[in-house]
Amino acid sequence: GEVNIGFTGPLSGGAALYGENTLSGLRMAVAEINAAGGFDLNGEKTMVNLVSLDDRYSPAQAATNAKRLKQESNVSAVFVPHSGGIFALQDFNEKDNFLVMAYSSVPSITEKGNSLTLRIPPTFDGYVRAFTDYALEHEGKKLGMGGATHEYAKIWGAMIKKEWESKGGEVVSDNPMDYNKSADFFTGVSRIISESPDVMFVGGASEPTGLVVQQARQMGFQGGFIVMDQAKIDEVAQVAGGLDMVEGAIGVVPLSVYDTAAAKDFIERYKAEYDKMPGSEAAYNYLALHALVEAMDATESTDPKTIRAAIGDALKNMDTRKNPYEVTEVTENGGFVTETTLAVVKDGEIVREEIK
Amino acid sequence: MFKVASLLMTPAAKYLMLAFAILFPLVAANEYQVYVMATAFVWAIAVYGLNIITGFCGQLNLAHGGFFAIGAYTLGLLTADYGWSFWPAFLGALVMTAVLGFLVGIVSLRLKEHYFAIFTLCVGFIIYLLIDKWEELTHGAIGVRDIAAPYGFGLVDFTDTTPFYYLVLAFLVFAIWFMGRLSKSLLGRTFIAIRNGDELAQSLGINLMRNKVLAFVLSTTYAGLAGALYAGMVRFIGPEEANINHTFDMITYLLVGGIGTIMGPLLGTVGIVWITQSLQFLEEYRMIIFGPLLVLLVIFFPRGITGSFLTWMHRKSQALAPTKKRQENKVKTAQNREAESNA
Amino acid sequence: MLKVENVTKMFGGLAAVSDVSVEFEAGRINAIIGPNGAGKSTFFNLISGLHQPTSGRILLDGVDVTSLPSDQVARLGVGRTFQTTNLFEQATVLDNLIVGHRLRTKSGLWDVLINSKRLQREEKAARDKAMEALEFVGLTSVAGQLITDITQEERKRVAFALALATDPKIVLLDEPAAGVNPEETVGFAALMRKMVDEKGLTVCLIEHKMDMIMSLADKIMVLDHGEKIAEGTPEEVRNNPVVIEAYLGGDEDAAA
Amino acid sequence: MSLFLQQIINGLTLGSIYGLVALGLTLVYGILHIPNFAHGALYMVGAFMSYFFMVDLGAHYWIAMAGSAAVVAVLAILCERLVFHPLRHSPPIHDKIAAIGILLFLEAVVQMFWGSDFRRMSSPFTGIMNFDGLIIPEQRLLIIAGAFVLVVALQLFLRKTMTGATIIAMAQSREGAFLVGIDANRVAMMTFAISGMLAAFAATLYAPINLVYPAMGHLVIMKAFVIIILGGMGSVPGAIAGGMIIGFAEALGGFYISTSYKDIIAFGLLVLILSVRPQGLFAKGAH
Amino acid sequence: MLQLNHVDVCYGSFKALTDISMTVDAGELVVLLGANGAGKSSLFNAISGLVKPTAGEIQFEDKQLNGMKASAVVASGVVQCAEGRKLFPQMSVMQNLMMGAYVHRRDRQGNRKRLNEVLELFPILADKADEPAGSLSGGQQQMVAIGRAMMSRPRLLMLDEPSLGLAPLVVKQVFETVKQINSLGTTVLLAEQNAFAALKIAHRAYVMENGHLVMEGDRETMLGNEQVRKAYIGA
Ligand SMILES: Nc1ncnc2c1ncn2[C@@H]1O[C@H](COP(=O)(O)OP(=O)(O)OP(=O)(O)O)[C@@H](O)[C@H]1O
Ligand SMILES: Nc1ncnc2c1ncn2[C@@H]1O[C@H](COP(=O)(O)OP(=O)(O)OP(=O)(O)O)[C@@H](O)[C@H]1O
Ligand SMILES: CC(C)C[C@H](N)C(=O)O
Ligand SMILES: [Mg+2]
Ligand SMILES: [Mg+2]
Repeated sequence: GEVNIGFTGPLSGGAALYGENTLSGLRMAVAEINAAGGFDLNGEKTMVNLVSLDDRYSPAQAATNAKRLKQESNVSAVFVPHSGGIFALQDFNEKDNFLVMAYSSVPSITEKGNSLTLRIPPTFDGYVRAFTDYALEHEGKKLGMGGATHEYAKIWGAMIKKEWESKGGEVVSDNPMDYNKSADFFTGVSRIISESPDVMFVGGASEPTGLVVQQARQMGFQGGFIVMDQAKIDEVAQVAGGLDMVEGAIGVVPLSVYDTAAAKDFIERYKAEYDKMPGSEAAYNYLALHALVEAMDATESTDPKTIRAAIGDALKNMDTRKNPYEVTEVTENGGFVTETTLAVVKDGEIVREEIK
Repeated sequence: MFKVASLLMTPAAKYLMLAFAILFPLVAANEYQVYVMATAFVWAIAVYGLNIITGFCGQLNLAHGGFFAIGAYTLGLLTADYGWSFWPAFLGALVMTAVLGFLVGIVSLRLKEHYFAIFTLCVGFIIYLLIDKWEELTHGAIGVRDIAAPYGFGLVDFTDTTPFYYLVLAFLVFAIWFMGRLSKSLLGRTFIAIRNGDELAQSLGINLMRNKVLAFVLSTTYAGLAGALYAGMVRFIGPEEANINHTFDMITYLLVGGIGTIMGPLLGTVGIVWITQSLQFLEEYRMIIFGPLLVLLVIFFPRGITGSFLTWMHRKSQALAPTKKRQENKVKTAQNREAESNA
Repeated sequence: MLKVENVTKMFGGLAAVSDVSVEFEAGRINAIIGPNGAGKSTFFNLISGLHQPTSGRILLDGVDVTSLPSDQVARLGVGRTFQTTNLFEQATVLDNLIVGHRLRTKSGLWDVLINSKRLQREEKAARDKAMEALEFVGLTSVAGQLITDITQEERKRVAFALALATDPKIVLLDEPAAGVNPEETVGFAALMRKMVDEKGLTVCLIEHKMDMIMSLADKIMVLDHGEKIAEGTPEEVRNNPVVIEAYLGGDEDAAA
Repeated sequence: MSLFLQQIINGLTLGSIYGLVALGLTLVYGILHIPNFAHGALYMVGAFMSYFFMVDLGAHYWIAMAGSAAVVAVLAILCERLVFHPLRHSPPIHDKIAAIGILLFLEAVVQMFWGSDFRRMSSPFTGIMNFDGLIIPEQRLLIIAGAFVLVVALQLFLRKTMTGATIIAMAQSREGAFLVGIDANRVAMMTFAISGMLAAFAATLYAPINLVYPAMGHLVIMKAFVIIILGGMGSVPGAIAGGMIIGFAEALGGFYISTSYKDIIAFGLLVLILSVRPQGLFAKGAH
Repeated sequence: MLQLNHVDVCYGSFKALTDISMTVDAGELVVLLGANGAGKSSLFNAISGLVKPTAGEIQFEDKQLNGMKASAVVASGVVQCAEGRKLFPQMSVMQNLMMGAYVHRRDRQGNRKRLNEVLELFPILADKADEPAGSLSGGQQQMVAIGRAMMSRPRLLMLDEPSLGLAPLVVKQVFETVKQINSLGTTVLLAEQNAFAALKIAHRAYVMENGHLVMEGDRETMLGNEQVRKAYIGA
């Protein structure tokens, strides 16, 4: 037998890279399951088939794709890596009976009470708190806002601003920039550092974030950075011109410095497969697909509601090799529970810090 | 281009198509196909609008997608943020796109040809930027959620795909009917006269500005209608609805279907929407096929599906009446000129 | 009928028409001649509202039309043809002419929507008018052909008919017989005569064909460098030494 | 003061790049009346070719620039031959759609070979000059100087050489050009080649301070269209001036008003100017 | 010098020229008469390589012109001064003339010599040398067009209705100039509506009707022919 699992995400256009990375994790998980001879569903050896469709980051196209995946491939779950698409799908997924595997940290995804949604990454409120605390303690009180302008970054930015001010910090300049379309950040960055902040909030995709950091340094900015979780410090450093350039940056712990066996093992296998360092979108979606199949295996069912109910146990019982982030719990609303982590660049090295 | 009246296909063909459209949900393999068809019809309505200003009146409007987005946002914001119910908000969307169309029209239509095209390209981009940046009003990049679906006064549930399909079909039929009537009327002829030569039209006593603005407002209202239906269907919208790519898509539909014809916008839209859907299996590589396909279509079927069909009909009727030899379509023969110097 | 008072038109530093005053009487054929670039076409453009004069006044039957746009001037009864025959190339002859009568109709969007009586009436009127104009210029046989398919001479006639379809009081014809061979030129002259005699129109024409002008015009105005250098009957103009020097030249053979 | 000067430098940098891209666009428009929407894709391919020569083949920056210019020139010629030439008698809208077809194709091909990753390409000019607080990275200076040199070279070519004059002649009257024995094909191909080369130069100059990725041409081409309308379609000086206007509007507007509104400023400026001067700022002095 | 054998030209399915055979000898001034749409311009364009003949061959001296590119035809010495002038409107008069020398661009000295000859022929152009050609009056533009054609050093010059839309005075000048050009040794093929004036300076003439050559003869025969007088010269 064969069971279909759906994916809709940007595979062409400006966000194609992001979609590809997500898909790579899913593909790797599928390959592993099938190489092991599939899984057992009601006593039948069942292979997994990933059906992926391009939506160019458009919510409407994501909705069309989801309809198609449901109708033509009878999938019980659809992976979507962007909040717009997730919202569009949440409009009808309960009616059409499929699980939305949401890869997005926007909190409202799980706050709406959709019974067939699973949020894979952690919401970012944990980061917001942790990063703020750390930066206020180690870097200074003056924050310059230089984040990106897409929806995700907007929500992030708004939250950190609020958090920063409520903890007694001061936001000295607020100048978000379009990371995806801008031709040049020199002007925007100079506007921010002309108010001489101690810390700069930056972040969109890693690479443009690297440019922003580099240009800030070129213009003489000496302070630290709060790096939004979409960007990974190691990738940022590569673009910016080395870890020295990002000294004092606070961000999520990049997969590359996770020292758990599960993570290291995953990185190894991913590198062998794709010849590059995996990002978190690959790792998270990888583990989510494994968990999904694990749940099917355990319940002998492909019914979305049944799977949804069993996913928590599946995560717990799963082989840790399939779970690089060691997620073991799902909240009532369907959010995967991940330990919030924090990394800083100190003396040219990325070090993981405990969160108080 | 031929006499516009002759651009209408035979009535029999039209009724056949209508019958097919009505039966489609019954013969469709699944709901997804109905959904795609409904999406295609929504776009087709917008493309009919583009046909009025660009096909009939000859002004290439690159802000069309922007007006589509304005229609969608008006409906979305009125229902989600201001608690309006669907149908009043729907009317609101029509009025809004008409009024904004009027305002943009009186400024932009003073420009001609490429200047008008690029000017409206910028207007379209400004609409996008405003939707993206004016967060207090539009929620910016976050988009609008919880948009109301059309209600059927207790009779039908338009949140189901099939009833919604028929709703869109009804609007589409109206849009086409009106377009057909317009094209044959004195008003439609006036638009076409402007396309064919505005200086001459003016010397014949035609008020260019008034007519062009009228055509523009009509076209933006069509776009607004489509946008509002779209919002009621997807029920989540974001700034990307105003992306310039949508405008380019619509121009492509129009051109492939047959610009300035009555059935062209429908055939082009439905055709391409299905082609794109069926190239999905190629994923990120589908543009490698679609791009050249577009180029080939434009080169070898310059008058679109409908236009090529009509030329073919024309040829056939000419072949039957050899005495009218001189009437053979000479437009094409211009290609003979320069042939060598440029070969 | 048409009165032009001290009209000047500047293009940048160039006075294309400078301080010209003239009066054209109703029911006459008035000709304008002059060397190339003298400002003849510009003069027509000023009357028809395509350009606005820099100074001066233009009165049509006592109504000041100086700064009206060309569509309004057309509605007041000024029909015209262009120096390069300007037609709606992609449409049939009949469709061209139907649009020509649009200015005398009123139906708008609402009429289209409800298919009103008025719309039906006006569409018929426009069609009738078109056929009438076509008959007048003797082209009923090509009514259904595309403009691109008819001959140069037929195009010129269609241009006439188009001007007539607007129900004008006065028609401005810019070099109607240019590039037309002598035999057909005679036909055009007859047509213009007929416009005046049968339709009671006033005709203004620009032409370089002296034979035709001399036998056809009731009155001739001569422009040179934008200025009016002479005015009068063909006889007067032909013998005016200034005109001979600037325009006609001594020997008239070349003007055959 | 130095902050203001800093913005002036930024404006110059941006203006130089925009100007170069717009220049190629305006040339093709002026001569062949094609608003080439695929020009942004040529720019993008230019960046990728330089990247390929430098990173994959290890060529020197200047060699890579020359190689990229050559490849893109050939590509542009192919576009002309295979697409625009067969469409030369079609209504203008056909060109636009075909150009979009080319754009989609080129983007997909690049993505097929290089993926959609953001790539980083550095040049040998990584130093930073600091004039008493005014910071100018060397690459930015190179951009400004490079644009200046290219524009002067192009003007000399068009004005002083017979071959250049044929381009101008074609722009003014195709038939006239045939009558004096100018080979229309040659001129059309040459124009496209120059336009492609300019795009490649611009991309190679700019890439080291930016990223290289398949969608990188999108916004640049939008701006380039704004510029050639501002400057008057087909006008070479207009393209440069328009580029500078937009560059400065972005730098100064982005600094003194708001970075997120800087695009609105640029496009709004155009709407404003065209509302007052429908023919663009420099329409008169075409060429 | 020029020889056409059974040339046909079609636009789509419309046959503009049928079975045209004619000759022009070196040093001659030959006039082509015909009503509007008879096919005169089509014939010129076929010779110039601007439209492709569908049948027949065109021989110039020892070269075969049909199948040649327009640019190659000009280079081989057959130059057309087309209906409607086709100048470069924003270029100066001087630049227009120099563009005429395009096919001889390497021979700078020869071009300068030629330029002096042309300016001698049209002294007014020297005064207007730096003005944009588009700003000139119709007559002056016609002179630029002829001058530009002369700059291409034609051995056969084809003039398509050079008197079209010109004032009588200028028409006279144009015909005088054409005659002068011919007497200086350039072979001329002239299409004209203004038959009388054209015949007066011609050696020979052809008459076209509906794409066919229907008559041929020398000046005297033509001027004396009743039919020609009636149809092309007027009463
Ligand atoms: N739109 C314009 N802008 C600038 N100059 C113009 C314009 N129209 C005409 N001119 C100039 O005005 C002068 C008069 O031109 P006009 O066309 O009226 O001459 P004309 O008498 O009709 O000549 P022809 O007999 O050759 O047609 C010319 O020098 C011409 O170049
Ligand atoms: N490019 C073309 N496409 C189609 N038909 C054409 C084309 N050019 C000319 N014709 C037709 O060919 C015939 C001959 O035209 P041509 O221009 O050669 O005539 P002509 O003798 O030069 O006339 P005129 O005296 O008006 O210049 C005409 O019927 C014309 O309509
Ligand atoms: C980049 C991701 C972490 C977030 C994703 N783009 C979203 O839409 O939510
Ligand atoms: Mg004139
Ligand atoms: Mg001719």
